[in-house]
Amino acid sequence: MRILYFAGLRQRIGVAEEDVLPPQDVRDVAGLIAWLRTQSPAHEAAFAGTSRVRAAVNQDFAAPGDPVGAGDEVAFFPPVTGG
Amino acid sequence: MRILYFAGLRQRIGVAEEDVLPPQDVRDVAGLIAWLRTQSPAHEAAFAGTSRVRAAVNQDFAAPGDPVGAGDEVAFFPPVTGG
Amino acid sequence: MVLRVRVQAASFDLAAEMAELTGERTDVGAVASFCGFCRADDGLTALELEHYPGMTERAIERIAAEASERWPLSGCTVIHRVGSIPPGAPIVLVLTASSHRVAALEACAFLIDWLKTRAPFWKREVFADGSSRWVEAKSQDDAAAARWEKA
Amino acid sequence: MVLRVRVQAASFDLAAEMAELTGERTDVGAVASFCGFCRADDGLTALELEHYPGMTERAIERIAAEASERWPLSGCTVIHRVGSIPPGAPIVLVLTASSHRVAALEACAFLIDWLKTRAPFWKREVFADGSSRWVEAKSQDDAAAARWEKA
Repeated sequence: MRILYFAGLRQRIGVAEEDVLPPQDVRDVAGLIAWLRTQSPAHEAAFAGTSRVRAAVNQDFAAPGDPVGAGDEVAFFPPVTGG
Repeated sequence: MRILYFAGLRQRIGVAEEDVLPPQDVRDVAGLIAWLRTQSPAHEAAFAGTSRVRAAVNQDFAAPGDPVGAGDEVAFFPPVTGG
Repeated sequence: MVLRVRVQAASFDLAAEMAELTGERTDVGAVASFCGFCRADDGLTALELEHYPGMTERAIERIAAEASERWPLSGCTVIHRVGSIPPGAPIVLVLTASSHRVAALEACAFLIDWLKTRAPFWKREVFADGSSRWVEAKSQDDAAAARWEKA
Repeated sequence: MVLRVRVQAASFDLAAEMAELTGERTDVGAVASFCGFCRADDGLTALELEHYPGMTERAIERIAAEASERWPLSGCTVIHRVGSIPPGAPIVLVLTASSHRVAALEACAFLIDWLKTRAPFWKREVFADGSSRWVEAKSQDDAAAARWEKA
């Protein structure tokens, strides 16, 4: 599974992307976030206050309950500020 | 008193402007219209269906009851269609 | 607010008008524009635009002053053409500049709505056989303008 | 509807984009535009715009498709810049063309409201001393976008 980080989240975690192999019981966006938080203090800090973190699965906005699987591209980022 | 006509009203009356000397009892826009209608069959025809005629006194939109006087510029025209 | 009003036979240059409005300013965050064009409805060959010189400019300046009271605008440009305008050619341009987006967008919509119902212009459709007819005022234009009436 | 979406570092030419949209058509009666500029707020020296390549284009195309379902548009152009943008420079352009004015104006406002809340761009303010800070999403942008939610 490919994970992408953007903006402040990328800065706090220190990488723009990483390939991960979460355990099989990680089945949705919320589960993936919970697991990523255990991967490093930087991850934990970046995802703290998860309510401000937005997610996309395969380039579509995703809700916490949306499923994630092995081949997916999952992105995390703060609320968007374009325009 | 200077009278101006625009668009369809100008075409029906046949002149773009005329100087008139209405009697003293013509004191407002409605009175002026009533008097102008007596001036020629073309005037009568142009003002027939007066509800569609708009007026301006000294270059401001005017209502039937607004006063008109000797030195005024009074314009009559159909509802505007610019933009 | 910097207001520019022009009634002219010539066309206009949108990019130049935009540049005039923003200039070297760094406090303008948003420019909204509306440009109206002549459509070839019913096969017309031109629109003939007539206006009331003097009153037109006064009326547009008033509408712009009203916009500037309602929204924080840094500038506003209104150009309305008169004379003969062929299908595809521009008729009217409204540009509004503000520090913020909603002010620019709403003021632009307001200006064109009120222009259509409160500025003394009249359109005549001219056809290939030389015949012509005056355009009738539309009730939906009155309705659009009425949206902005204060309660 | 003819849709053009571009995400680019370069600036854009408003008049050329308008000409592309109207072309030789004689059925376009109205073109509305919104152009957003970088303001020198708090003395910033640039905005740095980051985006999510791929998803950005998809998101904008979806927003434009939604606009085209809601209003009868003949064309729509969205250009959003990325990279470093100095004060006074344009950031985003939305152009909407329709036979009728209200469709063009409303679709333009809708597009920029949804772009601000549904397209993956992030702005960072950069200051003269080299420091920078991410721009926070604004609740009034969410409110503006929510106006267009269907009941």
